Amino acid sequence: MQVRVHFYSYFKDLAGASEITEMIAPGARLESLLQQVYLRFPKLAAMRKSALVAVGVDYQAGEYLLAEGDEVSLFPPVQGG
Amino acid sequence: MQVRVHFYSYFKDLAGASEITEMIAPGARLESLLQQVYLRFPKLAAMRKSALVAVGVDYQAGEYLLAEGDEVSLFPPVQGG
Amino acid sequence: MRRELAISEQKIDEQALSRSRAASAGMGAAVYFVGIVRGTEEGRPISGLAYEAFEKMARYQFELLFDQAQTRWPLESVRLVHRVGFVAAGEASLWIEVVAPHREEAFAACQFIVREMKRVVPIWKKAFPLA
Amino acid sequence: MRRELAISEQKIDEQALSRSRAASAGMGAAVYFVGIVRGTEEGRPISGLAYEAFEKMARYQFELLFDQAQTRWPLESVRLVHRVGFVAAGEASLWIEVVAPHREEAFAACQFIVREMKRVVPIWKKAFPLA
Repeated sequence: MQVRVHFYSYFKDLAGASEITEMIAPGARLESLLQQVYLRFPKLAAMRKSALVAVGVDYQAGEYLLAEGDEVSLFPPVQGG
Repeated sequence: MQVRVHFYSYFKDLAGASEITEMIAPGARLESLLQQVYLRFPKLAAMRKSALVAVGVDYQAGEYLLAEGDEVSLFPPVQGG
Repeated sequence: MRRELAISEQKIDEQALSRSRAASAGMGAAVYFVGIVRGTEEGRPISGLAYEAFEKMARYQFELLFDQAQTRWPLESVRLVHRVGFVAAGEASLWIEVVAPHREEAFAACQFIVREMKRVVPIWKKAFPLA
Repeated sequence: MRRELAISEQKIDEQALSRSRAASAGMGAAVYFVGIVRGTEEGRPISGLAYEAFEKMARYQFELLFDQAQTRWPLESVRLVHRVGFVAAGEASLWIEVVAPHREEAFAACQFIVREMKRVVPIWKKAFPLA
């Protein structure tokens, strides 16, 4: 199945894109998707320890089960204020 | 020697005056003056535990040595804000 | 609890905002936090910061923080404005107002919101070095 | 540290005050506390409070608090207005602004000043019950 992955802040520059589409196996977990993304974008992989990950508008951990149509977002630590 | 004693807030009502003059012995301590004042104004005496005492613009304790011209102030707990 | 949330490119009009404060008869305290863009970033002079938000998620995360604040303290209202886009040094990037019966809860809730915001609300900044 | 202190019978003009805020390039935070007269005192509706100050001592004690705040935190400015005389319910009786490099010290100093004020600054209030 397909999921869209959005990048924010300097993660956009590291990926060279603001969003991409990834093909994943049905019932895949978020962590599998992230491994796929990090393989494709080594500069992002270097940031994986501090990366924040959301599905829709909620933060999610690696065990989250992805569903068709999920919008995943990957971004660096937030800096509002 | 003479010192003036000022009352604020409801201490004015309890004393029936906003200021008085007391005669005290030269070199008297603040606590002697207060005893004198409390004897003269029993309604104030009932408030002595919570009363705040200043000489000029500084808070002072009972052992403070009074000098000619000192302005003493006696008032209830403050309530600004 | 009354809530107002704006994520906006407009300058923050603190005067208009404070003029529109509503406080019912039991309210004794209003606490404000204004975040101002400093003229330096990591020791170097800057002209300002450009803020980027993942707006849909930012709104949702702000609302979650307001929910938590409302659960923890008896608040009458929380209003918050965060600017996005370029904000010049010296200008306000963030404005928060908390109205409550007493000062302790107003201060606590205001500090909670700004602290948690910096942990969970997806907004980022980019410094513009002075040419 | 810039200081401004007013003890005044005039209504507090929060808009004019905030408009006159000065913050140099290193300042990132302004915290405001506004104390509002509640519509009740000990459970009974009131029309307002009359504040009385021993003004000379109040000014001196406020300055002592500003000295202490300045020693404890790196503050750029503290401005404070306290009303005296009759203040109607719903109106501001106290306005404090603290400007500092970071929010932590601005919040801490503002809370310190209002808390200590309620301990040492000779100002008293008297409730006017609603007729």
